[in-house]
Amino acid sequence: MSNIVEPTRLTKKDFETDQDVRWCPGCGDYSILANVQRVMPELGVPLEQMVWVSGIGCSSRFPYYMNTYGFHTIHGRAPAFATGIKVANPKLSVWLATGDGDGLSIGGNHLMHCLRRNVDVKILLFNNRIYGLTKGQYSPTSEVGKITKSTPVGSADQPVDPACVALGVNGSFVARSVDVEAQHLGDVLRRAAHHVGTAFIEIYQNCNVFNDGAFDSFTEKAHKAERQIRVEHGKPLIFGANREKGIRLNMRTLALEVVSIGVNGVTEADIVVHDETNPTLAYMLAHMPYPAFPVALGVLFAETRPTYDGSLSEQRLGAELKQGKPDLDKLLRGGETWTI
Amino acid sequence: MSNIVEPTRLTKKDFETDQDVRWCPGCGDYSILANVQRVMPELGVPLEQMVWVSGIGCSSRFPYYMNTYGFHTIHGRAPAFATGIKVANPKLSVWLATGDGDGLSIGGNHLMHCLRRNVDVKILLFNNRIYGLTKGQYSPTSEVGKITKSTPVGSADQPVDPACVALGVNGSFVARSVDVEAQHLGDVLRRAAHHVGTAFIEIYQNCNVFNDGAFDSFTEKAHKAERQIRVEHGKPLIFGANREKGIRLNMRTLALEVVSIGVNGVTEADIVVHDETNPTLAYMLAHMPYPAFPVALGVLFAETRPTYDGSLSEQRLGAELKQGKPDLDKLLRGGETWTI
Amino acid sequence: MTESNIVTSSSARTVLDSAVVRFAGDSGDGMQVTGDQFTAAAALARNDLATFPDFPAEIRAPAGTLYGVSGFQINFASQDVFTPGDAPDVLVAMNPAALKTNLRDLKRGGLLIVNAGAFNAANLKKAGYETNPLEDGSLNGFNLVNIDITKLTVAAVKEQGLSNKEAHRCKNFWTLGLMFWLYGRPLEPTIKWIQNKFHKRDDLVQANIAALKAGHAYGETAEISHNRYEVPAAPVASGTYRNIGGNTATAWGLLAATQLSGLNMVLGAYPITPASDVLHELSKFKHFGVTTIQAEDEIAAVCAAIGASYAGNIGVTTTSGPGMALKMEGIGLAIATELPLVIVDIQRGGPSTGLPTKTEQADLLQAVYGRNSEAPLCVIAASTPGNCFYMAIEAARLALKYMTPVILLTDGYLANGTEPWLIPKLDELPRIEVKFRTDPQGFHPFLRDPKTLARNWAIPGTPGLTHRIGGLEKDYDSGHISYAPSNHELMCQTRAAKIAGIADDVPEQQIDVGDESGKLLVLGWGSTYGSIREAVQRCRTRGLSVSHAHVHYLNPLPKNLGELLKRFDRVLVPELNLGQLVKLVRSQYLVPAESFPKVQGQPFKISELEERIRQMMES
Amino acid sequence: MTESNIVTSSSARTVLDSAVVRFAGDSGDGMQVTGDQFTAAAALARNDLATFPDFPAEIRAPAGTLYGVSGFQINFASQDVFTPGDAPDVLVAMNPAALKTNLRDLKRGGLLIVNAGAFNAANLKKAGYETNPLEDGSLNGFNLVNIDITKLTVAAVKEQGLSNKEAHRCKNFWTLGLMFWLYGRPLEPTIKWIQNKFHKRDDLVQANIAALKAGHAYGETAEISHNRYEVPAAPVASGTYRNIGGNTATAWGLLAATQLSGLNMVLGAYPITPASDVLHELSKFKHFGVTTIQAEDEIAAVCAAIGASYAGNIGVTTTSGPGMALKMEGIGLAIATELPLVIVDIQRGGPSTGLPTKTEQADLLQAVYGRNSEAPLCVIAASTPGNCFYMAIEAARLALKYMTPVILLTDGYLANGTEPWLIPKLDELPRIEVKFRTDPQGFHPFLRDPKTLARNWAIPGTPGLTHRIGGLEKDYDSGHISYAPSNHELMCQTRAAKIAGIADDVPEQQIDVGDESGKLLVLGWGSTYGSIREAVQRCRTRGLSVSHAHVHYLNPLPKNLGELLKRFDRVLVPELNLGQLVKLVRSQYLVPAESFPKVQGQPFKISELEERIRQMMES
Ligand SMILES: Cc1ncc(C[n+]2csc(CCOP(=O)(O)OP(=O)(O)O)c2C)c(N)n1
Ligand SMILES: Cc1ncc(C[n+]2csc(CCOP(=O)(O)OP(=O)(O)O)c2C)c(N)n1
Ligand code: SF4
Ligand code: SF4
Ligand SMILES: [Mg+2]
Ligand SMILES: [Mg+2]
Repeated sequence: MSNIVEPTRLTKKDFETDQDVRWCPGCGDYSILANVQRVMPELGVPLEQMVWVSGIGCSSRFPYYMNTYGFHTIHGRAPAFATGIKVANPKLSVWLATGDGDGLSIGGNHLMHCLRRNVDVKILLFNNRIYGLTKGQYSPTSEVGKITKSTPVGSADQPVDPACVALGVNGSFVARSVDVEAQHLGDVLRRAAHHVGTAFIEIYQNCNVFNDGAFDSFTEKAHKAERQIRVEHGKPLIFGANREKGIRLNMRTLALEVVSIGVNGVTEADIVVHDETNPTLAYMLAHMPYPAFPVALGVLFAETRPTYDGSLSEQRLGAELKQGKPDLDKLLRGGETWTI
Repeated sequence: MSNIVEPTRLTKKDFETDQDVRWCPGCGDYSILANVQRVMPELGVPLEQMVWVSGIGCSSRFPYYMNTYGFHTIHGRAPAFATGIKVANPKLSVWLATGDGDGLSIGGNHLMHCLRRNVDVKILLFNNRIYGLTKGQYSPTSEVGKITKSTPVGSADQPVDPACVALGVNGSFVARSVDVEAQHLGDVLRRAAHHVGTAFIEIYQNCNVFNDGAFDSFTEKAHKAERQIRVEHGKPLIFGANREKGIRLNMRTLALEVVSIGVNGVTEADIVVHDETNPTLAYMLAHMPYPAFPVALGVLFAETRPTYDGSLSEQRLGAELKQGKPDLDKLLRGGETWTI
Repeated sequence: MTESNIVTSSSARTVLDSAVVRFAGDSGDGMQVTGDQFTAAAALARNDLATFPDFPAEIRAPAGTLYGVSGFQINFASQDVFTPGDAPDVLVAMNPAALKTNLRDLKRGGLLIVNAGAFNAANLKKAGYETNPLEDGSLNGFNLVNIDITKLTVAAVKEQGLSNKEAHRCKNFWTLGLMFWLYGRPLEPTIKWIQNKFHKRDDLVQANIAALKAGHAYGETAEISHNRYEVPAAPVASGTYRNIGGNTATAWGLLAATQLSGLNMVLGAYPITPASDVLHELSKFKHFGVTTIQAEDEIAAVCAAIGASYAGNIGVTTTSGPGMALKMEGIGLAIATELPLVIVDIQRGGPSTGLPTKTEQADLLQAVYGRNSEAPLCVIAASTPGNCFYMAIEAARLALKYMTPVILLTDGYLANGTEPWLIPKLDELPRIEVKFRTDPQGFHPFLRDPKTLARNWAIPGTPGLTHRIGGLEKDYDSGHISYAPSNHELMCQTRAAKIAGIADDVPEQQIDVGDESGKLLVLGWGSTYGSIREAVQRCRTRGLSVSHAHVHYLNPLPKNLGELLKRFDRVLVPELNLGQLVKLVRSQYLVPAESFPKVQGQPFKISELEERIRQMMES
Repeated sequence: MTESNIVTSSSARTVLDSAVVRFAGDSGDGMQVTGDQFTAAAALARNDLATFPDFPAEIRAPAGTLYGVSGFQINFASQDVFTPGDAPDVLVAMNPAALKTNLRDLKRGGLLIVNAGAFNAANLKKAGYETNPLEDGSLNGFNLVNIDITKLTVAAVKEQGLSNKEAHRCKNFWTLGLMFWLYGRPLEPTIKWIQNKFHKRDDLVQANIAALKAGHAYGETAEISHNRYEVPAAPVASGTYRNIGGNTATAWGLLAATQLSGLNMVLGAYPITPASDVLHELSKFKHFGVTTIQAEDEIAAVCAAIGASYAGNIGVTTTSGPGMALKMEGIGLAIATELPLVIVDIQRGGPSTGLPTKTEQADLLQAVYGRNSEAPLCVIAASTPGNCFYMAIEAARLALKYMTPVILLTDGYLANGTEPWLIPKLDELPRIEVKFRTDPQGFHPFLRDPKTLARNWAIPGTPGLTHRIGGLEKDYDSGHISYAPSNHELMCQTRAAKIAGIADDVPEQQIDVGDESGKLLVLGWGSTYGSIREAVQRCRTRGLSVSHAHVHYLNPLPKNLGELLKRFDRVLVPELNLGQLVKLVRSQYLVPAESFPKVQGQPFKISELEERIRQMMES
């Protein structure tokens, strides 16, 4: 068990536990863990004020490796536990680690309601497009036709895109990053940490045992520049090794299209400028079909609005002001009574 | 129990049961029932080939009043039952009646997975923005601050929009209508019936006991023309008593806006033409904030793609072609055996 | 009001020591209001009493239909009352449907007051009458009082110039007035009630008062071939009383727990009949530090409650049968992580959706065994509406002291039934001691109190105690994950021993009625308390050697129960199920306890129990 | 291959009637393959046998760690074998961690073969060894054979010029070769296996064969201070055999049910350890008319299965403990609507997430009682891996015949354990009669077969039989919704009677071992069959008056069970839980059955049972 440490003096080490990490060697979860442990000290949150909640899955082992309070709960329900924790003690900084199965299969409904309520919880969804802990069945993010132990001739159901789901239920902060992109993931984590409300981050994570290389086509150095677009608020949607490509809105089709700047009259002026407060744009970016389009990474959408836990605290406060101290005797004796 | 009736000769009466309808007098469910019973005979589906599945709620009483096969299941799970039914017998025409609580609160996840899998089921979600059967608690579609039995000082969670949710999970057919709009609801039902895949229809339904008049502001004759926009594929998004208003895409903000045709240079050419195959447009229309914008009614999105049940049937067929008749003895004797 | 004068009985009255009255009418006829007012009057007259409202399953069924009938029964007496009574002495039927569905229960020769005004062709047809029972002589066996209440009410209120619909609505107060006359009740309290209920509309105030008085006057003047009654005050312990229903008492007991423990409370709940009212009630008390979360489903509800407990609040979840089934996986986690949790299961008729508005006691075995693997927890049950208050406090006390989920079982009958209740004072109630762990010295999350075996409770926010818990098995000595075989067995046995140990912390089983030993013990639990008690008392007055013991602690069972059972030749276990407690006692004590099951969505009638007891004594 | 020649034993060998061997190594060391091949060889040598693989909970734990150790134990004999054996006679430890975690089980003086090559500083440290056990004399109590298998393997395969990593991977075949030498097994079958396993990479084929032969040769040449063994063929019933594991047998039994009933099957399942393999296996048999739905969760899985049953297929759902808890509300609906449904619960260690990869029998009471209200269903259990096949068929038969959910209980030990299995012929298996209702004449959905009380099954698509069913209570005579009190009781009793009636349709309880009466009966159920049988047999050879009866039908219990229990002075009920079947028999028959619980995530050792039985006989 950890000892008391001055928040100001916190380091990466302070966030590490004495438990040996039990992921497969080479698992993307290691780099996510390292990045989280690297960023947390910057937040100035004391260890004891932070709670990591998770469901069940390889990804959900996460809390055991964070030297904060941690609750490894049951499969798919982490958002509900996190809601109870945050409502009971709004001062806590509550973080959630989940997987594509835990968060979108069995847990899809709780995720959806956590997002719509805008509970002030930070959600990291480790998307490896597979069930890792149960040794390799397809997940709701697996591509159609995926051959797995449970689908020997290929899966028949089409996947959901986690970011699109989050936007469909009015998530107030929706972002994407990649397990091994330390810099980018760090930035996104910081943005999420400072967002007041539910921050949803989909992290593409490689499961090198059951779905190795699922994201290589756009995460590997070689194609990165061509197959990813890093969105930044207020900056034009430009990508490509020589930043020669851009995203434009086709007025006729009302759909986005990839254009080459300079080629037949396309200028930077034609390129859409990212506005993270525009839900439609966020939806279009999240929805861009790959590989026809690059994969949009970064903060797709961010908007500040009242949180569920905040509103409930206000209601409690309001009640105290209006009704005063609790008085059970008065309550029990209210209404019609008689004395003998 | 019904007797065999020639599908061709089916009438509204044939779809009525001997059970007396147990909704409150004046409930919007009555008109939905009447419209469904009016449209069904046109589909040429024999009574015995149709199955109505529901969860629990006032709306979920629906199957008892349809003289077809019917399964009144448990709260929130109807899409899962419907999936099992359709997969077991793809020849059946499977319809589902649910409510905003049944379908989006406890049942949100099953609804989401039914939509993403694109199971060939028609889903009618009766949205009265309240829990009717349990006598009036707020639902996931109730407006923020709603005062109900369970929220005496107002609800703290922001609602979801059913159509947005359906689009967020790649629903292949998403539409909206109103309980009392016989003509419009009838048209939407016909479109849904002919859509191959999951057809999702949100029906604004008045609960005159616990949430009376929830939709009056845009359903009443007086404001209808101004506060509704009936979208039709290939037609410009025009509305208003004198069809003088329209929806335009603001290039700068990448958001829709309401404009008056003829006023400072706006012509019909500026008005967006509805394209029900464009998910972004559907999302924008579903997302339009009311009352700043009119409520979009009609088929917001429709796209044909493989169904879950269809793909599974093909896999079964493929297996029979490839592996031939089932042979248990061969299976049991496959691999390493020895005889004594 | 806290005090009230009651009319002095006129010599013209027959004095009864108890009376059972049932009001029955259309959902729209306001029978519940009538019943409540009649109950208040009986209470103010210091009668002991018990009530039983019986709602239709439909929200607002079409007028005049059989399934739209709403009923309210009250049993009031000058002696102790334990049930709403079996067969009514007086039935008020506001329309044909009400007559059709309720007549079968009325005592032969009982007083039958009907609103002839509602017996028109349409209503008769809806109720399935071929001929008009008021005319075809089929009611000859009863003391029929046949009044056109509709017409008389309309006449009484015409001055207020109400709409026809509104005028008709006053029928129930006219009827109430007549009943007040019959039992010599004062009108003032009801007049006061009408005044502030309708204070926004003076015409309605006047009209309803007029109707009330008209009904009363009708009694005075008209020739009702029937004399008046008096039910004198019951000799009850002195103190301040109120009338209370089970769901309210449960909610208030939980509120009391916050004050007694000094902890905030989070209720995670999903609406379900008949539990929703506890959510509704608690949502009004935010200033008690109570937060209510209407979750997306029962699973989220229990998980949110567990999360709140993890964070140091009292986590509570309330539900009924089907919702209970959904919570079991979550409850298993609370058992594995040893967190306090109060689960209230307000039982209803099943299986599956079953009979949502009817009562049943069939969730006992689900409560005790309904989880995967060895997942022991504490199960207790309330026996009367007022007792729900104390058992709710007890559930919180045990949950906090033993760091365990506790299931409190009540049912639809307790939830909606009412009884006069001696109001306790907060400072008379036992404080609930809660100590959070703060000392990092030698801390690990599964360190146990050697006596209670409860683990120490270290909540997020406590410096130096950061730790991780979860559903995987833990090492007994470090709290870390452990798959070691013998450790697993040790942990399973420790969790079991902790729950078993609760038996040392709860009252020993008492005999509620009768001798400490004898021929027959009637062993009950939950809402059957009143009927069993009354039935046993009656049998004893007939000289039968029978006693009644009522179990409030179902898991663990009271430590003296086995020995107590063995003091009787035979043990009968009446339950509103097919035999559940009887299974528990038979397996635990190997006594040949016999089951007396009833699964009709209705409470036991005293007579049913009496008869069964007598049969056993004869055999 | 269906036939194979075995080597004739050389006189140089010690003939044993049984041997227990355990292979233990890193997850990466291929111990499961080694075990499977060694098992195949024993099977081909016509030994009777039983195996027990023991996986780590982690997918692929870091090399050399204690929790990364993977084990495989086999017990093979020239006589009947019922368990994988208690303590191994021979332990093969491929690294320090494997030695550390497994040594405690090895028989004193047992043969201990270790790969000295893996005993380097790093690995010793990971295993928590201060000093090298191969040198510090701590292994003196054993017959230590200390070989640098790594080095010898690398040498043996160098010609193939494999990467260092790949070369090391051949260690397990070298080891297997040595073990084959030790027990005089032919190399051919394994060589064949290697050839088609690695047919894509000839270098690997050559390398592994070389390693295998090298290990064998090492035995021939090297001076192992140990003589060779022979375990002759066991006298088993003639017929064609295969080795089979429980999950495979369960899946195949379900496939058989489709052929026997002529119905298609829909499996609704959500992956969970140790049940997932049944989903994996069934998903390969679409041409049997089997459709597998990997649902979004367990609730959707069971609901989809019920939907499929409603539509006329055999609805099946497979899961383990926590998933079982989630299915209970759905199962309640299947009970209320009286639809056939097969639920397979492959039990694992709990509570909550518990010990996912370990075995336990603690879901029995959940299976029998874990639903809201009175919701009776049929519960049966398999006793051996091969028995899973027959019990799966039986579950489907009872579900279809009685229109009811049937829960089949197996567990992690049966799921992954294997045994030789006499292969049945499809046409020897009993057909399953299914009649769908087609006649509209007098139809209503809850018309019952007077004998079985099963309702008639009218499936969508049948002209003239359109009807509605649901979870609300139904009228006995029309199937319409009914809230009538007495009807509800009638329906509850009918549902209960239907399940109780199954007792007339299943075999009476047999005594598996021993006399029909006596001093002690050991009553078991499920996967403890082998250990109890063996223990009881051994005690009987010591002349103790003890018998063994093993229950396959748990609800309802066999109709002669009560009478059978009473023929013995005492009854002992060993279970891998804290006492569950014992509760059922005590409450039902009032016999003072005694519990012998074990909850360690491990099966019973024969010796544990023997000892307990002997104690009881002495006391
Ligand atoms: C109620 C329940 N159902 C099923 C399981 C088995 N299970 C554990 S993790 C998991 C899915 C893991 O997939 P994901 O959430 O993507 O996490 P990953 O392992 O891929 O990181 C499943 C099905 C369980 N533990 N509990
Ligand atoms: C498992 C379970 N939880 C809760 C309930 C209680 N319940 C029945 S219907 C309902 C919600 C109904 O709302 P909605 O789906 O909007 O239908 P409506 O009555 O408004 O048409 C609830 C909470 C139940 N029957 N089962
Ligand atoms: S199985 Fe996949 S996700 Fe799980 S730890 Fe191994 S590599 Fe990581
Ligand atoms: S409660 Fe509302 S939704 Fe339900 S039947 Fe009545 S009016 Fe309709
Ligand atoms: Mg995953
Ligand atoms: Mg609703």
